Amino acid sequence: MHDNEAVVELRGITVEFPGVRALDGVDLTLRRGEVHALMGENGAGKSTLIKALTGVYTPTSGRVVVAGSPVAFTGPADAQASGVSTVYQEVNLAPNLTVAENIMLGNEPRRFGAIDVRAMRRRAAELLARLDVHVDPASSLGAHSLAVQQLVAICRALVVDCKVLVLDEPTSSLDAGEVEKLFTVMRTLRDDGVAILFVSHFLEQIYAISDRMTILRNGRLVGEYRTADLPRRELVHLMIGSSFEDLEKLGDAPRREQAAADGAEPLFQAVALGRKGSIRPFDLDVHAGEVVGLAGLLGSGRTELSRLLTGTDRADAGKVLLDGRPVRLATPRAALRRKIAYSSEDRKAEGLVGDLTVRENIVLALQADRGWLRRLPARTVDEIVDRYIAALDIRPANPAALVRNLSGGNQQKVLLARWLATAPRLLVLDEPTRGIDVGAKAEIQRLVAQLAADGMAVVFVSAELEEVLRLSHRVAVLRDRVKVGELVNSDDVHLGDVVDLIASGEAS
Amino acid sequence: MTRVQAIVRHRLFWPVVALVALLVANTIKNPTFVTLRVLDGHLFGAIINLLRQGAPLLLVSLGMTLVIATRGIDLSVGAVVAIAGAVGLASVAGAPDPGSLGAVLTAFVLALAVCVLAGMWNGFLVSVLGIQPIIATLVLMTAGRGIAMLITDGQITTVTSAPYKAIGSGFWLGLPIPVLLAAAVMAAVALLTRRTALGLLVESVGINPEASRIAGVGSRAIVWTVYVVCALFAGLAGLMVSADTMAADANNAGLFIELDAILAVVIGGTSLAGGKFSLSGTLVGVLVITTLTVTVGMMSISPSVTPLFKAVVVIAVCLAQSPAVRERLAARRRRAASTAAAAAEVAA
Amino acid sequence: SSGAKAGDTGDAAGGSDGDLISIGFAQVGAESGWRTANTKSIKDTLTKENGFDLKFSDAQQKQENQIQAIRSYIAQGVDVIAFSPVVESGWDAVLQEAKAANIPVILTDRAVDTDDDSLYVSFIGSDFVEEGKRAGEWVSENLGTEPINVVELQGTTGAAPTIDRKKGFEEATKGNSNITVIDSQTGNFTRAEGKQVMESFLQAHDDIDLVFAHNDDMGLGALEAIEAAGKVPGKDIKIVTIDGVKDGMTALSEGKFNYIVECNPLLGPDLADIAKKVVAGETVEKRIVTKDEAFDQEGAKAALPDRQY
Amino acid sequence: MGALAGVRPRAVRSFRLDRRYLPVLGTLVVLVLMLAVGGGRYDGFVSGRVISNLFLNNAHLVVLAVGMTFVILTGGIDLSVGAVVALSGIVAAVSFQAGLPAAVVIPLVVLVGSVIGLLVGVMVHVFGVQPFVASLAAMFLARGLCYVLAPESVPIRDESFVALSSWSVQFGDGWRVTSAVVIALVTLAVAVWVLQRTRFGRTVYAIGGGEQSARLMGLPVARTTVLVYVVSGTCAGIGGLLFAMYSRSGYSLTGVGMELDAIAAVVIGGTLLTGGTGFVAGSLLGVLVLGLIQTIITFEGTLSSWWTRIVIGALVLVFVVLQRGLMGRRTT
Ligand SMILES: Nc1ncnc2c1ncn2[C@@H]1O[C@H](COP(=O)(O)OP(=O)(O)OP(=O)(O)O)[C@@H](O)[C@H]1O
Ligand SMILES: Nc1ncnc2c1ncn2[C@@H]1O[C@H](COP(=O)(O)OP(=O)(O)OP(=O)(O)O)[C@@H](O)[C@H]1O
Ligand SMILES: [Mg+2]
Ligand SMILES: [Mg+2]
Repeated sequence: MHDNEAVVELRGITVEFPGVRALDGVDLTLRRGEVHALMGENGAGKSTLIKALTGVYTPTSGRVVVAGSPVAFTGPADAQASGVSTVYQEVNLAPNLTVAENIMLGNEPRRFGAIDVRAMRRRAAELLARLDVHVDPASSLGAHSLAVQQLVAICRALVVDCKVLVLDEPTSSLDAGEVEKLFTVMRTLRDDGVAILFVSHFLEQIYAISDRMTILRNGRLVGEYRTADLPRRELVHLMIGSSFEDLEKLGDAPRREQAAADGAEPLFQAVALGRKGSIRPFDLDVHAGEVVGLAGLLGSGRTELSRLLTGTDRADAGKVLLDGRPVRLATPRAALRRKIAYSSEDRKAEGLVGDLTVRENIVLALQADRGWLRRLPARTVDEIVDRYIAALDIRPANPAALVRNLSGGNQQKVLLARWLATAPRLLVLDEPTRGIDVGAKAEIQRLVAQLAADGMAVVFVSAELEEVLRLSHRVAVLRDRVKVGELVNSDDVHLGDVVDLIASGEAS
Repeated sequence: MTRVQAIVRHRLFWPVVALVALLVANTIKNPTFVTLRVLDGHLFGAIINLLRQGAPLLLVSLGMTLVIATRGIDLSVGAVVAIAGAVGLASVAGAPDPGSLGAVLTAFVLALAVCVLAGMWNGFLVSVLGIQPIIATLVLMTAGRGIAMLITDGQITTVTSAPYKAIGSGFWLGLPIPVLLAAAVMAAVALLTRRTALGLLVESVGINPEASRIAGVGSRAIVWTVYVVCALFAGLAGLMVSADTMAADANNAGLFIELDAILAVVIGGTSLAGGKFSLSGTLVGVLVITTLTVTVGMMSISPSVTPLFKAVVVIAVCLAQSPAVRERLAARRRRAASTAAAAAEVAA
Repeated sequence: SSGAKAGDTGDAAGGSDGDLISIGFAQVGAESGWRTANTKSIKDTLTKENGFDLKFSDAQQKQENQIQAIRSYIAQGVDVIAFSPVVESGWDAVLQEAKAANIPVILTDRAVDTDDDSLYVSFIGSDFVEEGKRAGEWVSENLGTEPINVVELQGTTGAAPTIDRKKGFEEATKGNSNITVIDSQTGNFTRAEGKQVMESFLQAHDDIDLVFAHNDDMGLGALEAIEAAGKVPGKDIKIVTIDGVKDGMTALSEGKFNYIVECNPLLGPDLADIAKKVVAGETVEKRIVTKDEAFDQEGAKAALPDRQY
Repeated sequence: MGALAGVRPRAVRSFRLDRRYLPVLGTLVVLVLMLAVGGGRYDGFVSGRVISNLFLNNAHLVVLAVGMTFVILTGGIDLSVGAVVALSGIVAAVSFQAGLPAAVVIPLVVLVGSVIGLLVGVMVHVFGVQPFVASLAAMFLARGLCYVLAPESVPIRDESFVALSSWSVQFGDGWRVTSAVVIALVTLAVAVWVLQRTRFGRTVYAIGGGEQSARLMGLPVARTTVLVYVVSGTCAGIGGLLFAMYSRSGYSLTGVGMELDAIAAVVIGGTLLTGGTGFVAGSLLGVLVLGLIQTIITFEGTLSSWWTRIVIGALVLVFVVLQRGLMGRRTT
């Protein structure tokens, strides 16, 4: 642990948006050769601080010092030119271009003024290999899952030799293997003297990688600490302001024994359901009051499976039975009418309607289901919205705020509120805890358990296997877009068993 | 923020300023501009005239607002205006007694029905076949005038029919019927979009179609409906236009009205990228454009300069309205303040 | 010309028609009732029975479409090309191509502006300056005995009829100091715009005595505007126009117009005549002015029953 | 955790890549189909002369469509091009009338387009005016200037200009290439190169993929957006020059609605109006489709004015529907 010289100093940064003071006099010091974690709850101001550093937002007051001299970056391009590379929260790439282009755009190798496509692909492939991502650099980015896109965004930041690397929740859609690889790269960079600013809601990751951390709460600085000196419970306490014991109680959500008796009819049955080029036909039963987890590697087809269950993609094989009767789920609308809801993993593109308010986003599905003629009375809307804002602790608790302006985690909560408001019988949650802070994550887990206890059927997808195991009664395992097996969860099923199943493809 | 600042910051502040400036200019040029007189119990005057001239444009723009809110665009409204006039007048001309109310009502219903068909056609191409709106409606924009000419056999159909003429230049309760009709339609649309959930669903489809689909919004039905409504309003406008001169001019009726309508919608603050829409903004936009046209005539400005004049007003309004300009100014102020503070700190 | 290959297209009915004269006609568009009548006259005259194989195209008021059509006629090897140019200038290149292909060109209705008049064999059409002049003369003689204020509704800016009719009217009235043109704006040859412009004229001036409109349609629009303003057209405000389409003649006979100078759209027979002569190798006159009449209210009543358009 | 390592390579990726070219291929297939049908129906339809004419008559439109492609790829639109064609034509005619030499007039004419493009670009980017409105304003501006300069059509008689415009190479049976066609094809080639092989070009695509993302990627969004309109304006200037060569005159009513033709050509060529996907080559095909439709109409030779319009509309429809069918349904 070396107390090197400061590369970036932020002093007294205040950022205001119309009606919101997102940051209030925050300081941050980033030193050469350290990994510095930026901690805080959803909406604490982490992303805003990063954007203030890189010139996306202009601070109302405060100053930014990079390498000893005060700067006011005009934007990411400017920041990058001064050696500050950033991966922003939410993937910000061009889905219409190839993977290689997304990595190299702006830094392409050129010959006689023209981009040297071959060299560009080669260089991109090298960077991808560094993170052990095996995708064709010539394929178009939009065809890849969010995880791959996230990795590509990281590659992009590594293209130039940077003095400062800023990573805003790069791991939220990665699984453990990817995270490990990212950490290896980060350590190498750190040892080369790069200063890394890192945001994550996974405490284990923070303790595994960071040397020092800065904690924010409600847009204010709580303090700067050495990671080694700060026990977890202390950290959580500083972040949230409440004690760790309260949290642990939440986190230890009751895991019920097998809910549905074996003889009971499943609420929902997928029989040989499949779609060419997407996922091979599979069977899946979900009982009322049951949480079925989906486990698998990135790209194993969990999302594809979820989409077929909910009519989001149209199946070209097999059938779906609801209460034992065959139903056709041709569109999400048809599914919703039968009280089947799907919360997509890509909340920016497929979840939220950014320019609508929190209120409108929450009631959207409910209203769509009622039809346009039967408008929800304003009072009902207020009731619903207030209830969910309180229940999920959405911040700011302002129903009239544009969802676009909410922090990532709070956006996720709004999305969740939308589906809960429709009171579904089957709720398919694809990565519902992505980008959510510890407190809220525990809250959501507790909520899922509670919903199941109240009789809802839940399909739960998460890149975090522990979470899946903790919550589900049964776990379906996927590999290479094939459902390879199913595990009935109990206290003596361990993480290793699932990993083995994923690796071997044989049920234990 | 003071009250004055709040008003200045309002989205419609600059369009309204432009409107008022135009009205004032007209009044200075010819003081009778603002006078209203009552003749045979009907209100007359330049302002009334202006409203009457703006009525068809308002109708078309209202439909266009909804279409644009879903991220679409309808280039065919001009052609639909022509078709409505052609069908309406041809039907009245073919009736045994063109002057009878029955014949006229039949003609109106027939014309509007044809327009609904036209709207269904556009909606089908856009929402079912998934053709880009600009091209989908370009088809009817091109073919529509041909269809109108086919109906009128290439002639300018003329008829005398008092009840028909009323929709263009009649009066009711002292006010021109087109103005009343347009106001009624505007009120209906406002009610329909803001008192039902239609507005919310339309906006949601316009902002993020895929997210809306997954949220169970019947995007297809909504997009389709919106095109039908747009064509229906254009049809109504077409009846007014044809009744105004009692002639169905397939070539020139509603020529370039789509551009004016889009302009009105945009001046009113609705983004062509879809999403949030503002009906009152559209109204202001329509008034600005109509007043502009009238002003050019009033000022006896040589026809040569008309487009220049239009360009200047449009640019002026858009620049003044531009959020970028204000933000830039605000940012400059902020930056100046922060560097001053920094300097003070260094000095200290 | 080589009659043998004369474009027997797939749809040409009935076997060999080598003895028919194939003629390509590139029309401006169908922008007015006048034009429709003009098209009808041409289509009705240049029929198979009369010995023609007509290829007709509508340029929709676009010069490029018209040039394309003429090029296509050259490619198809027609015997004669005829067209009404959308604009005056810009025809040299394509007419040279026609000349190089030995295809004679006949202009109808409107002239082209070129230094080389060997590019076309004949021009059939009205004399627009003369039309304006006749209107002006009538006004000067019948109404110009006391001071009158005139407003002018111009046609499309820059179009030949607009320029010429304005010029003719000015020439004929400039000697009469009683006549003042107080305003002049374009109404684009359409009824709706004619009405709109007239409304603003009425708003801006309260002393208008006469409207001179470059065509009937604008005159009819002005008529509506005058009536809507509570005045009597033909009496309070007099209306003089050019064209003589049926609606105009009707208004004239009803006393709502005061004078119409005809612009004859029935160019078909003249065109057929010239085309036959050209193909037969006879020399034809370079300029053929169509016979235009002029009508006052009495004349209109007499002529109206047998108007074809 | 070792067992979990590795993102698996995805299956069937190469197929997806091809999909980007599908719309262009679709356009090509339908174009060939139409040629075949036309050839079967009319004598001398598929001949060197007719195909040469197709290029000759539409050279200006090709250049306009090329410029428009840049704009549409960023998700914008440029309605001013038709008016700019008229304006630069008039500027050419008026300056020749004033006795300026071709060597001065030609660059001047193109510059007129660039300046108007710059104006639109600045309005769009710096002032955040929507492209539709900014370019509409520029359209009014250009039209207004046209009337101010010369309301009537002005012939061009400058000898070197006439020589340039009538330069052509004949070969084979009726095949012909004129200077205008050469200029158009060179513009096209340069555009292809710029879009596919330069940073500017790729940034254009990236902006179309998402402006906010492009900005966060650190790309020069501001400069590129402005430049794109300058490119379109310049192309309109060149288009105006070509049209002046084509008609050897300048006229204020030229090119009314030509912007719609250009937009239609671009869209028919497979470019999405939302930006980000499309190719210049597709726009060339789009122009040829429109030209072919016009050719079919003249060859048909018996259509009345109204049927002409209806048939054009119907053919455009048939075209896009066929193309859509070939591309298959996309899940939006
Ligand atoms: N453009 C904006 N306009 C208005 N408010 C904004 C805007 N951007 C952010 N905010 C507000 O600023 C606060 C801080 O948001 P920020 O995105 O920095 O949080 P975060 O710490 O990154 O949270 P998360 O962990 O959920 O990503 C939030 O209350 C958010 O609603
Ligand atoms: N070949 C493909 N065709 C179409 N879409 C694809 C393809 N491959 C991936 N996708 C998209 O990528 C997304 C993620 O799919 P993936 O197979 O990674 O699911 P997953 O197992 O849930 O993985 P992740 O954890 O990344 O979500 C899906 O939404 C899907 O639309
Ligand atoms: Mg964040
Ligand atoms: Mg997934």
